[in-house]
Amino acid sequence: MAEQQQQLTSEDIIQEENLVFDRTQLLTDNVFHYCPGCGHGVAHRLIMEVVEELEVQDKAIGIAPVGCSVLAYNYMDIDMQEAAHGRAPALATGIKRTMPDKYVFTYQGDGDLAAIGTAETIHACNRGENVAIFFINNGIYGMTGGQMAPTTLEKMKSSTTPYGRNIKQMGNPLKITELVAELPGTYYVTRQAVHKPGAVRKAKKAIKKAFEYQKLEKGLSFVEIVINCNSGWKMEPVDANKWMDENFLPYYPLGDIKVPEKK
Amino acid sequence: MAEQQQQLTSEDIIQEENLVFDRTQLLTDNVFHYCPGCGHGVAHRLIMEVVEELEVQDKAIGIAPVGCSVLAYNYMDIDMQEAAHGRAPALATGIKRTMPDKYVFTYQGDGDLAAIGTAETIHACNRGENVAIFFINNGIYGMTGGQMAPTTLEKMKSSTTPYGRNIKQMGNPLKITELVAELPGTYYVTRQAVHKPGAVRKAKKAIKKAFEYQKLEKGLSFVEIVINCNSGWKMEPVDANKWMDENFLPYYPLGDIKVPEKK
Amino acid sequence: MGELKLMKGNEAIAEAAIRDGADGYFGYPITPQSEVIEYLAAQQPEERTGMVLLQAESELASINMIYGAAGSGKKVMTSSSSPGVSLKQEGISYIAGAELPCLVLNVVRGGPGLGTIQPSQSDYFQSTKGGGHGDYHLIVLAPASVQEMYDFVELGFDLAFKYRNPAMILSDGAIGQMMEKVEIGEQKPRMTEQQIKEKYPWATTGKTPDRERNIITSLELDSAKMEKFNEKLVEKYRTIKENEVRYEEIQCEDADYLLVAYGTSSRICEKTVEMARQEGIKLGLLRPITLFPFPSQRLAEYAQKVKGIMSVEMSSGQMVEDVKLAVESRVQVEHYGRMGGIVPSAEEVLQALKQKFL
Amino acid sequence: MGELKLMKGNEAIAEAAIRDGADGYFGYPITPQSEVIEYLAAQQPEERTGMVLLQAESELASINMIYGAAGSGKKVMTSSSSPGVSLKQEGISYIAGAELPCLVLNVVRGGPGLGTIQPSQSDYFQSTKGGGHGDYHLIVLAPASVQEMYDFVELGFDLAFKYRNPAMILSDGAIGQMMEKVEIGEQKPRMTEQQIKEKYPWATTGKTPDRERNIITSLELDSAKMEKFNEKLVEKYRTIKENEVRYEEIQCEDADYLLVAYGTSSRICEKTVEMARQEGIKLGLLRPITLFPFPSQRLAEYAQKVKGIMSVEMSSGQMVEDVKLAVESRVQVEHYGRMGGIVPSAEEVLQALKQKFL
Amino acid sequence: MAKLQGRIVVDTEKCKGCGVCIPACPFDVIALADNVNSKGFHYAYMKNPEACTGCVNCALVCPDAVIQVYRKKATA
Amino acid sequence: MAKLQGRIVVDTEKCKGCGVCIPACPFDVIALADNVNSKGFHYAYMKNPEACTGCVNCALVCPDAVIQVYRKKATA
Amino acid sequence: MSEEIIIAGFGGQGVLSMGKILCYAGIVQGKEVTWMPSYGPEMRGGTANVSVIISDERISSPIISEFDTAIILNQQSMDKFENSVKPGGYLIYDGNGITRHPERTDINVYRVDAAAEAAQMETTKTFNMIVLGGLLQVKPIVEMDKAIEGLKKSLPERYHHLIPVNEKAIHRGTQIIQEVRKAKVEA
Amino acid sequence: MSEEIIIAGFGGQGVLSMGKILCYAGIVQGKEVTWMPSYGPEMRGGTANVSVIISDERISSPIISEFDTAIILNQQSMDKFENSVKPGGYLIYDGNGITRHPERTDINVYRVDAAAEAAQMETTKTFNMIVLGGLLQVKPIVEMDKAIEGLKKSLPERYHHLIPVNEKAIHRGTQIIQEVRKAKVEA
Ligand SMILES: Cc1ncc(C[n+]2csc(CCOP(=O)(O)OP(=O)(O)O)c2C)c(N)n1
Ligand SMILES: Cc1ncc(C[n+]2csc(CCOP(=O)(O)OP(=O)(O)O)c2C)c(N)n1
Ligand code: SF4
Ligand code: SF4
Ligand code: SF4
Ligand code: SF4
Ligand code: SF4
Ligand code: SF4
Ligand SMILES: [Mg+2]
Ligand SMILES: [Mg+2]
Repeated sequence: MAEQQQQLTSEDIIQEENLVFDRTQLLTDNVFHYCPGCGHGVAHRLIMEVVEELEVQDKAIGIAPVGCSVLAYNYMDIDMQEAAHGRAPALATGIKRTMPDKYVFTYQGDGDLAAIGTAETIHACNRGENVAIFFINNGIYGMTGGQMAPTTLEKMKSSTTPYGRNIKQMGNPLKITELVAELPGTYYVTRQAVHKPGAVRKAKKAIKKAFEYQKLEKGLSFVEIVINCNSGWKMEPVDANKWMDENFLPYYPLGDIKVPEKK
Repeated sequence: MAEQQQQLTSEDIIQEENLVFDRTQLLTDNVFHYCPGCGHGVAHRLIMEVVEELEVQDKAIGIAPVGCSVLAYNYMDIDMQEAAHGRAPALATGIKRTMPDKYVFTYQGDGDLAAIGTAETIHACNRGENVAIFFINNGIYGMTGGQMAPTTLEKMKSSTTPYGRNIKQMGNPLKITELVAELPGTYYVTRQAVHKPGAVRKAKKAIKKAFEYQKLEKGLSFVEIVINCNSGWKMEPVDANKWMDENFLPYYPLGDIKVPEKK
Repeated sequence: MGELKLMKGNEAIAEAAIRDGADGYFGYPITPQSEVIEYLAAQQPEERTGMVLLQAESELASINMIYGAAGSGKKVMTSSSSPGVSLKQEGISYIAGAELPCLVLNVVRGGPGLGTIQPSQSDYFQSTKGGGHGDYHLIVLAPASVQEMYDFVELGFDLAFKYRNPAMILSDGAIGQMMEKVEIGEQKPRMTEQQIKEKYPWATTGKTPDRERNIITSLELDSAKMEKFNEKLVEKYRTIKENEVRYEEIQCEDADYLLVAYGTSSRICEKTVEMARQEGIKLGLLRPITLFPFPSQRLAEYAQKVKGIMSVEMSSGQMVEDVKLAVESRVQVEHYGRMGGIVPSAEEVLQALKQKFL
Repeated sequence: MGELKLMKGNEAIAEAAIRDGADGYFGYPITPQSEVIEYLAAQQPEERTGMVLLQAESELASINMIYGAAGSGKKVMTSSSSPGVSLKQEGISYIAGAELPCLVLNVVRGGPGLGTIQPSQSDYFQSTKGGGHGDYHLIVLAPASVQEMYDFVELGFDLAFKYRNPAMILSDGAIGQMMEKVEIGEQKPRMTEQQIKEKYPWATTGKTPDRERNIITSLELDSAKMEKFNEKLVEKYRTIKENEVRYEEIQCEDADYLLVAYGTSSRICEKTVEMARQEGIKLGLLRPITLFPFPSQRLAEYAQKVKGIMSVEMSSGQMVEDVKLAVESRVQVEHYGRMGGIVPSAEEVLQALKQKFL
Repeated sequence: MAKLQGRIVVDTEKCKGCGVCIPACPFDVIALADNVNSKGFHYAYMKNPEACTGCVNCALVCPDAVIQVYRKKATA
Repeated sequence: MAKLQGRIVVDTEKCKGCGVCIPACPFDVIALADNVNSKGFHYAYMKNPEACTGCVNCALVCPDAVIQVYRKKATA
Repeated sequence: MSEEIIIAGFGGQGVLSMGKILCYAGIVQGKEVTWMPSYGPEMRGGTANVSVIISDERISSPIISEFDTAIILNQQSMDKFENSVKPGGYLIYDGNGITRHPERTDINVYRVDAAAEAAQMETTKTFNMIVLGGLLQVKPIVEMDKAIEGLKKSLPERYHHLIPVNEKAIHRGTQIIQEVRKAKVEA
Repeated sequence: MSEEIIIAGFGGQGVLSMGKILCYAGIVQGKEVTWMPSYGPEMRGGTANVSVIISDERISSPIISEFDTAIILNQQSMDKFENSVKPGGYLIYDGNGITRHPERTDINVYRVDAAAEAAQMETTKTFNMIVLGGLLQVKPIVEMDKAIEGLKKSLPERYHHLIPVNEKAIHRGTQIIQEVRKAKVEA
């Protein structure tokens, strides 16, 4: 049997010097407007943690999309701009080209990036704009009430596919991330998730790389982050994460898709 | 030595029954407005020959782009519509969806299809619209005076890259054809040319396949046809075709990119 | 009498499209009008009538999808809300230039930019003067009830086909989201290809030996010909102005003062009229049903009789310009507006009227 | 006096942008204005001043690129012609809603749709009333010479930054393509980041400890706040109307009749005035230089004095509405227009004037 | 041998009771309270605090970033 | 043995003198005329008609589709 | 006769469907109706409200700021709408989660603890029907059988098996008010 | 003084640059100038024309339909512009490719076979300069040395080595006219 451990009291433990995890200072105090359990919050936090760790708050400029994360600027304590639906990569291009020493990133949903914004996405990637794109894939249009997104799975229900996505009629779930990986302008392309501790750790590393490569002027880093939209999927958050593991991630497998050949 | 052949006179030969090649009836009598030596004319002719051979004039609906071939409807003796710049695949979708028994095709330049029309191209392909896209790649914006296109080669000069396309600034030549081949909605993807007799024969076969697959409701066929824009390239037509062989086609190699797994 | 249903304005539009025998709907979600496509998706119009439904990749794509289908003589529509309608402007201009019939619904929200998703009437100029480039006009219908949302689908299509001109239903978030009682009409059959060929000989249905090829285009490089075409359009708009003006008059006969308001604002103003009458103020309401053509002549007639006219709009003052142009300074014209998604109350409209005229 | 050069209007715009110290140009080719980007490409502004040049994938992308850069306080511009400008409407509305300064050039061609590439003035409504959604206005400058194409770049940027509002240069194919003598100004330095931070504290240049984060947005979900913002815009436009009206008067002092025309039309009308005067007709020309704000007040003054006003436009009659709104029926207002890419001749304008008034 | 002991502090007013932290905890430390906060959410709490090792897993997945984690080495 | 002999007929008024047909001909049959047509183009003609086999190569590449090809079997 | 009602609470409490049932019932009785919801971006939680007008005549403005009756289901809504009830009007609220009870004396206030009641009945989803029953007892805006018909019309066919339990809840709501009234009289 | 000129021919004949040189020369002489081209989609072949005004005063309309002088280099342009020359004005044309020669008698017509001349000089690219020389001899709109300066200004630096051969062509143009005039006088 294990020997008896000293049992510390809460008071012993909850002391400033023992604090091992705290909300990053770069998140504002505003409460996220997201639904309970929504992955946007984690994605926000990780980006801000990276900005904090790299000490680039004064050089970071974020572009919020039109989508649930439209108000991202209420939470990220950095300079931000709100793009028109789908055009975040164009804004990022305009900013980065005129201020090459900034760290510029977009934060975009799957409707924003892979439907209306397809041209801007493809061409920013193809030009190899030296920015980071954080692509938040929840397989649905969260903000507008759960309509089909380009990434919605076959047979998956949404408010515009109430009987399930019919491939013949609605087309195929679009793996835009694999697509942009084909373009010479992308330097680093990866798919991550944030629904489990291990996934969160990896996602953060990926985000960090995206910033570091930007510093090295390597071109475009494209980091997909799969999250649940429990509201749009009409599930409880924990169930949604489970459904994601079982159904979504098999189609959109996690991991690096394009990594720099040599560093 | 070869035995002496009977030498026929022109009068002997030029007889209706000996006619082995004639301008297809499905080209109107209008003289192409294209520059001398421009490949658009051949591409037009081949499509009309196929429509004639398949006897589908009364079911064919073509979409002209905005580009040098904007007036394609002056030459092709079928019902046609003129799209807004880049939107031909959207028009094709609207037509084909509401009239599934027609043969619908778009005819689009590289600026039209791969720059402003990127989103419409990708999504029509991804949905697997049961139409044909004829993609006329001449590496430049012909109509507007020879500006850089997405497909312009590195170092290639154009009126917006007078010192040659600089990849760092202007991005990479975009292989949109390889890209759409990655999408599950495309059934047949190929790259052809029309500057040499052999190439013309192959291109015509590809065009024919595109129509046949449409009949079989196989989804989207994407036929790239590389042509010269001697005017935009600032070369004489014959030189332009040679330059194409030596410089353009190595980057955009001819041949099938995606073929039906089984027929 | 047809079946009575409780419906949202957006749903009424969708149901009306199916029942009117529309051939297709192509759209992209945006608040406050996503119920149009959602209702259609739930209804499976493919099965009900064979009507095609497609969620496009964008507003640009959807307006161009209806451009294509309309060119083939199909009865097709799209819908969106303000930012999405801005994206459609090029396409709308093309459709007007190609003289094609189609229906575009704008469930207006407050702008500019992303603005607010709450109701507004700040897209009046865009809709009536041509937000796209070039000299063209849409036929613009302004429903003020869910019933009219339903009815104007048929009316809009009819006018669009009659004049080969795109028609717009200019609604707003309040009418789109609100539910009212709607009398539903009979299911009309969709037109067969044969019927289309006969009725719309210009349509690209496939060239047959009995006719020349049909070409749908807005391009004309020869300026003399282009001007001729522009003149033809001007003439068409003149005819429309002559024949298609529609409006409703509420207690106008003996009015000393006139409110002019459309859509949601007109509903508010109806109440204002009631309130004013109770106070003994002879107030009337002229509600333009068509914003283009605008009921200028009727207003000019009233300008001779009334003591003041107030345009009430959920905007900083757009329709008021058309009111002024109509009355030609024969009577004082004022504007009262709210913005940002705020709907004025009947009380404040009355207040404003008193302040400006009494 | 600065250097004299023979330049196309489009080239003058480009050279002026470099010399005014612009930070970037983002555009997409379209006739008749592709010389803007071509001239820039030949000049390699990156090397001359560090100004960024990018051929975007579309007009949509380019307007949003300048949206981004403008949000960071950069002096940026785009240019296009009618169909391309229609595609920019959503972006323009966003920029107006985010209150960002930038410059958009429209070298107008005839519409609707693909229309013609020849000069036209049929985008007046789109430019001055808001082709995009929502209540907003651009500051609209109408150059009538290549020199003004050059000069209005600086003026446009200055006004844009002064009011944090997008400015538009509304030109046309004739002025874009024509060459005239241009006096070129000195090269102004581009602003340093430090200068931008000081002068434009709202710009997203990276949050430093000494200030709150900067947010560029046009979104406001709270209607009360959104309305406040709309009112702020209305107030801004009022200030602009008060302070920034610009026009030129040619032989107006003693005029019995007045032509009102801008841009290319005004050049024609200048000649018409000469011709009329030779015939003893006291004709004058009021040339609005700013179309928004429109010189309404000056026109109202003339309305007291002259016997007739004719608006001459290469359109079916758009500016004439603003003329009418300005003169409030105090004098007869007529319109004379050509369309489809046709520029009226001075002779026919005189003819029209006689027909309508004499 | 040293063992790590932990505690989490949940900002109960901001917790949305989504429950995502619960399966993330390897030691079944967390549960949702029967009580609700002013927003009506059943917030998370340590039903089993002694089991906590301060591994931060819960904090990593918390969508609202409302978990603080403390950790201390306990000597045997 | 049968040999194929050919002739081409160029619509000289519509020929644009681009010359693309020339290298396409395996038998060097075609050249551009010194004369121009009414559009000012030096149109194509058979400088060497006997060499033509009627292989249609020239017609295949002609951008303006202005070449007709005739072919006949010549018996030895 | 025209009745102007506001129903307000959290999203998910069935606020909107309560309004729909009233409207459908009104239609069945041959009345004019309008149903005007608040709307916003899609997020779980947050508040929702709908104003319903049921009238014998054509309804002019569907957007109103004063109401004959308010049904209030959370504190935010109480703060927002208590003062919008016309003098002499009715305010019905669920006490669950209410921290500041209504204070007006110029209106008729009824408390229906429907949430608690529904929990007890083990059919939390019928919470809103209990409230509706309460409303109809307080103020018979529509007849009870028309309300049931309205319920049927507003439910898609596939949910029709739920009608009995919802009916029961409506009746429970009327009972509660009867009890409350009795208590009031007795007090 | 104001001179209104149309120069018209095929694209590629140097029509536009001829106009530019005139304008630059005008500027050097302190005059006002406008240069208004026809424009269309980019295609080889087709016609091109430019109207040039050189004036001592501010130029009102740059778009004119009657000209003091027309320089005409192909048949299409002849058909289009012959009648646009003001009575008493000048028409200078190259005979190459002209099937219908000008018929007006109320204007001064000069034929300069510049194309043939340029071919002879083996500098076909200077064709337009010969025409320009002819124009300046017929009508000294700008001074000859100013025209040479204009030529320099309108050429990018990298083409400045071509100036002498162009100068030569201009002078050849003036000679031709002198010869023509002489011939006329002698005839
Ligand atoms: C031009 C335009 N079209 C449509 C919309 C409506 N709209 C807002 S967000 C959105 C999609 C959001 O989905 P996604 O990008 O996946 O983000 P999520 O909400 O899922 O995070 C849409 C269609 C808009 N605001 N603007
Ligand atoms: C919205 C819009 N933008 C730009 C243009 C101008 N434009 C016409 S054709 C064209 C590009 C043509 O290039 P491509 O598609 O490659 O066709 P090509 O002429 O080379 O055959 C452009 C930019 C336009 N007509 N409309
Ligand atoms: S709707 Fe979906 S994406 Fe949006 S906040 Fe809710 S769960 Fe997240
Ligand atoms: S410009 Fe180029 S693409 Fe256009 S017709 Fe000429 S050669 Fe062909
Ligand atoms: S994950 Fe965070 S918000 Fe969700 S229940 Fe746990 S502590 Fe609360
Ligand atoms: S820190 Fe680790 S052990 Fe402690 S509650 Fe969180 S997940 Fe559980
Ligand atoms: S290819 Fe055709 S157009 Fe060209 S030269 Fe030969 S025949 Fe003439
Ligand atoms: S048919 Fe063959 S052989 Fe004859 S000219 Fe043509 S290419 Fe030459
Ligand atoms: Mg999404
Ligand atoms: Mg091209």
